[in-house]
Amino acid sequence: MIELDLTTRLASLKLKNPVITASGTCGYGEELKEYLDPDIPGAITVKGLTIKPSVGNPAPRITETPAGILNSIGLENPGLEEFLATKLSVIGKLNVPVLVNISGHSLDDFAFLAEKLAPYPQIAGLEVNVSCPNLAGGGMAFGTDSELVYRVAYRVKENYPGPVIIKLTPNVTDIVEMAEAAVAGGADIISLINTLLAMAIDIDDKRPLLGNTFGGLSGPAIKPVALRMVYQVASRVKIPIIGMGGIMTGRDAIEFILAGASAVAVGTATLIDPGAVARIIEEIKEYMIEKEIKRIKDLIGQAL
Amino acid sequence: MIELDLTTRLASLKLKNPVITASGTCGYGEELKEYLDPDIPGAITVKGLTIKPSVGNPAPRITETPAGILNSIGLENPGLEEFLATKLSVIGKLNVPVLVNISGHSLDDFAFLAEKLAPYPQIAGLEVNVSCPNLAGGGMAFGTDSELVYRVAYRVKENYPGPVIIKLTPNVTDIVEMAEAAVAGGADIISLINTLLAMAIDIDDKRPLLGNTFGGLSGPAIKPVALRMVYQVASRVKIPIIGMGGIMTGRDAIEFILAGASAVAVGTATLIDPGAVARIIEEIKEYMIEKEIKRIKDLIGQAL
Amino acid sequence: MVIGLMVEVKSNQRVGNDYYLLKIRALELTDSIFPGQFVHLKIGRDNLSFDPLLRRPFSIHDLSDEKDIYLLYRVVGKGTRILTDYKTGDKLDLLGPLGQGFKLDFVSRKILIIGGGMGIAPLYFLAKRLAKQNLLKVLIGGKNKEEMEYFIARFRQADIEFAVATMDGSAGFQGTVVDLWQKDNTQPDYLFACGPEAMLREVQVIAQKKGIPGQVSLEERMACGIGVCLSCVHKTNKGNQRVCKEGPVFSLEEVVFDD
Amino acid sequence: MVIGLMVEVKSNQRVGNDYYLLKIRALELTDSIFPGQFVHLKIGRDNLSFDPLLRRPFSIHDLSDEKDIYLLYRVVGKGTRILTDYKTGDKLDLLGPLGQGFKLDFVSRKILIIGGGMGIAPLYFLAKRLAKQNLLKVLIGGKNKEEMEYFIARFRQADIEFAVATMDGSAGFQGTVVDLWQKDNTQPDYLFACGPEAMLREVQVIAQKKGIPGQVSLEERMACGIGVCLSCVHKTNKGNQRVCKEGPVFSLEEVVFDD
Ligand SMILES: Cc1cc2nc3c(=O)[nH]c(=O)nc-3n(C[C@H](O)[C@H](O)[C@H](O)COP(=O)(O)OP(=O)(O)OC[C@H]3O[C@@H](n4cnc5c(N)ncnc54)[C@H](O)[C@@H]3O)c2cc1C
Ligand SMILES: Cc1cc2nc3c(=O)[nH]c(=O)nc-3n(C[C@H](O)[C@H](O)[C@H](O)COP(=O)(O)OP(=O)(O)OC[C@H]3O[C@@H](n4cnc5c(N)ncnc54)[C@H](O)[C@@H]3O)c2cc1C
Ligand SMILES: Cc1cc2nc3c(=O)[nH]c(=O)nc-3n(C[C@H](O)[C@H](O)[C@H](O)COP(=O)(O)O)c2cc1C
Ligand SMILES: Cc1cc2nc3c(=O)[nH]c(=O)nc-3n(C[C@H](O)[C@H](O)[C@H](O)COP(=O)(O)O)c2cc1C
Ligand code: FES
Ligand code: FES
Repeated sequence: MIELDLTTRLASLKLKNPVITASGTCGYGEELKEYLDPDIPGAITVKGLTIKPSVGNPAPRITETPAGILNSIGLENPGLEEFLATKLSVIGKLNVPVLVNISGHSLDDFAFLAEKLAPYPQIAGLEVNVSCPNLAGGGMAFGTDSELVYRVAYRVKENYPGPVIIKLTPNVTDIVEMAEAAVAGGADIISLINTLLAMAIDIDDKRPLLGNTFGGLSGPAIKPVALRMVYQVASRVKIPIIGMGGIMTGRDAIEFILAGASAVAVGTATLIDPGAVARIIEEIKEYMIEKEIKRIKDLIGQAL
Repeated sequence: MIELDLTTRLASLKLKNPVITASGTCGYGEELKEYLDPDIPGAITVKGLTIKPSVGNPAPRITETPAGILNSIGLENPGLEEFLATKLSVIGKLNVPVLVNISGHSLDDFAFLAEKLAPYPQIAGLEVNVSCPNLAGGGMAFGTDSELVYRVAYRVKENYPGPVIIKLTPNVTDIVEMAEAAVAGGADIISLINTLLAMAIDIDDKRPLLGNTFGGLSGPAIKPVALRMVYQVASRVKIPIIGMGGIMTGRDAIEFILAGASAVAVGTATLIDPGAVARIIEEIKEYMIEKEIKRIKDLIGQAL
Repeated sequence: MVIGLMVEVKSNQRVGNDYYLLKIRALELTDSIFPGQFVHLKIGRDNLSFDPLLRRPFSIHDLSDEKDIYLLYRVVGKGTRILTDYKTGDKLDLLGPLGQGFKLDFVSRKILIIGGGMGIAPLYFLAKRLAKQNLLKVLIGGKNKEEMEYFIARFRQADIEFAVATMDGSAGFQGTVVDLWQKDNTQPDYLFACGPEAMLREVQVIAQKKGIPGQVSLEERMACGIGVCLSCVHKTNKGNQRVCKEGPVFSLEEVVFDD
Repeated sequence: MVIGLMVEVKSNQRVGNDYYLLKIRALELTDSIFPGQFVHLKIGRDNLSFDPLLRRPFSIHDLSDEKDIYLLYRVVGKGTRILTDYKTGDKLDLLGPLGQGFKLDFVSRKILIIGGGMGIAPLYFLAKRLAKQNLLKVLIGGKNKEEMEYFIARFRQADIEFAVATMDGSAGFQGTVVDLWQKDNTQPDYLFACGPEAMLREVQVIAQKKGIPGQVSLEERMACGIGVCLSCVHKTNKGNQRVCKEGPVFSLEEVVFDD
């Protein structure tokens, strides 16, 4: 049996394996512990945090679509103050790097969150979600305007000393332009993709099924789009990428790594199989053994 | 039993029912005839036509993805001359309106095709595919630049007296902007959506699975995205819409109609069930009977 | 790590117009199951298929003497339709029991149980447990006799006092189950309710007026079923609560119903 | 309208390491089936599920005396893996027979049949038909003995002259089936071939050198299987041809292989 090396690097972060829990699908880590040993993932990304508490969107907030799920949770979270008071100690107990996913409705929101989270060594890095609407800019998401992506990255970097991940939205014409803007703004790492804007209609009620009309599509249905974006960005950008979107199996994870991702995140899969992250790590190992690949790092970008 | 009225209108076109075959998935109509009576669809849209013959992309050109298919056929077609010589008589024999889907790599290509197809009464209208790369403009698709969408629509309208449908690509930040540009250019009807740009990787070969690297994702996987775009465009634009993307059942078709489509097109479904169009029409009727809806027109946009 | 358990279908029978009774063997679980809890089933025989994707939640309807679990389900969509194809011996991937069940420490009390439609499914299990030591009255309601027949037979068999309301009057009282309660004017010490939200809202209003405490079981669309995704939250006077984790059973007083 | 036919699985047995033999009852079709044609199967028991989505093409491997169809399939991915779960009595949605089979009007000729791997599946049916009136020689090749065992047994049973090549030499000649042909230097009047593209390309080169006409059966990824989508085209000297419609069998001379 060959000795497998699953370690990977994301800028200054060293992960013992490349499989991360995706934001919004693992609570604050502890909620999963009955099903997934919290020491297993390469890192844990907690639910999106905003300055003020948020109750999220009206019900229904979720529905299934073919090989996908459509959610409109809408960033329900306790807000910064409560997060610092109660959740920081929870994540402090975890033995793996914890990434905090942050969201805002103005550039100042992002800068403020970055500054307030800077002091805490319990946090391994920030993942900046630019999919939310920019209220000052008429409500289009930050992540759809490269100038804003640049500025968000810049403002967060200015205020946060640790690694900064910009998490891009796929709802754009040119994902490479957005990734390049994030790099120009100083991002250390890029996450992609967030969910695809989508909807479902209830034909009995003759109206949108979700309380919020629109929602985000995730799961296997979007994997081919996510993979394309990772491949495009990896072809053009030098900083490491966390690939995600529909990863259900080790083989899916390998596709993303071959497309250029240095690590992957698993979201929807956990909602169906709470032990998915552990299973996917095992399946990656099986592939490596079968193909006689010793170091996962050697696979990164091999399909480019 | 109530008398059902399935007729619908697309600008000057009257269809006996709202279910159209989507371009590229029904050949020139006759290829399907063993499986689908060609008198049944509301209209037939033939494979994309270019001025010169094209052999399309290298194999493999297709693969399956979760609840979707990824194709990179790449506009293989006999070219205008051969089309006029051999296919025109084929479609002339059909008893339903035939829409010809056209593609080009420059504005002049579109104008030329429109002019050359103008004389033929066998053609009920043109569906203009703006998803192909604009060679003069560095290779980005026409459909990703609203100025170009406007110009394509304008040049085709200038040269073609019949109804002009602009078929939009979903790979854009703002689909409404593109639809508005098409309207400004004079489009009579909007089709949406074409396929989502996507890819798959063969993890045994460690390279992209399709010969062309990228392909277009269609089928049920994309339905929630397609539906969202139809809903957004219908909320803002007054001209009729042909909705498509993952329609497999009558219930799917009803979702699109409720979202604002005046007709729907069925693509991928036909590749699995060659009689899909006929089945979907029956399923629409079942829904109408169950809900006691007499006229399909009364459902258009009811979820807006 | 408690990952989904593969359990065996013992039977899967049509017991009403669009109702099925599913009996599954899951000995490992039955001792830790309480009325009001639910299980989360992965439906779809081809476990390589991602459609359907999500698990489906179903309340525990009953436990057999041999400790098999009964679920009662109505066919409404893709998942439940596929579930009807399962035969004796087939395997199902089950996560559970999940959620907080009814709090049950009642002795010698006058208890009212009100159920509407499929909301009656978990109440049957509850009623059986409570009937031993309390004075029980059950009111159930539905569209018509056909929908209620199965429940009527079960409650009759269990020898539990009950009354029925149907919208079309084809069985019992004509009207909603809340109308029935209003009419028969039972004044219990405590009540339990499960059913459509509109019904629960009315029950809350009346109970408040009469000063009757109680518990309700709520339904929301779910993804994970284990508290990580916040899909299933419902408004309460303590803010949003997760139906899958803090619920599905809540105290009647704390739930906030939108109108 | 010939829509997919629901056919019954008569048996589905493992007959090799990752090979299965599927026997299906489709009396309506068997009289119109020719060697080289294929059927297009919708796999997935839950017909409400859209994953897997596409049909899967399989060559006719044999017809039984009772006119059942045999397919021989190797488990390679999602579809074939799910197919292994089918049991006697289960139903499958079948479209076919599709495509142009081998042209067969040969009498008293010296015929060579060359097959590699799963490409041997349709050649068995072909060989049985041709053996009656012609002088037949069959060469088959694969990775190892295990892969070839099933075919060896079948050809032996059918009393057809054949020789085997395996890459590891565990059965017959060590090397490719083309090497075997080169070595044994059979000089037929006509040849038929099916197998991986690399093999067919070599066969074409040699046949051309020796002036031997023939037919080959090609494989391409397919969507519709009925000629409408242009997924499956292969280069020929007449331009792109659809493997599902003009093929899968083409004349050896017309096919253009890329290198
Ligand atoms: C805690 C709880 C207990 C339940 N107990 C029972 C029971 O004992 N018997 C029973 O028949 N039903 C019960 N339900 C409802 C049952 O879960 C749904 O009817 C079922 O999920 C529908 O699945 P489907 O695939 O057939 O429908 P589809 O409409 O195809 O499902 C699409 C999606 O919507 C969700 N969904 C659809 N309807 C409902 C609903 N009413 N509630 C929640 N999610 C829904 C599905 O779970 C799925 O994610 C319960 C629901 C909850 C939340
Ligand atoms: C005309 C024809 C006849 C065939 N006859 C046989 C036969 O008799 N026995 C047999 O074992 N196989 C045969 N094949 C190959 C067989 O179709 C594939 O092995 C099968 O489709 C794989 O499906 P999967 O879901 O297991 O694999 P997956 O890899 O999960 O399939 C993904 C997609 O790729 C396609 N695909 C994958 N491999 C192939 C392949 N080699 N050829 C074509 N499409 C592929 C699938 O159809 C599907 O659309 C034939 C193929 C063709 C075109
Ligand atoms: C229920 C749910 C909640 C999510 N919440 C967040 C969030 O708070 N912040 C964020 O950046 N992404 C969020 N996401 C997006 C995921 O992190 C991930 O980018 C996306 O779902 C694609 O991956 P998947 O297909 O593996 O789920 C959420 C996704 C789901 C399904
Ligand atoms: C095999 C294939 C070929 C296609 N060819 C064309 C084409 O030539 N022109 C075009 O505008 N769209 C083409 N399309 C896109 C479809 O017409 C349709 O817009 C898309 O597939 C979404 O619908 P569906 O999910 O029902 O397939 C093609 C799609 C497929 C699957
Ligand atoms: S369903 Fe995920 S939190 Fe309740
Ligand atoms: S598979 Fe569609 S044309 Fe051959």
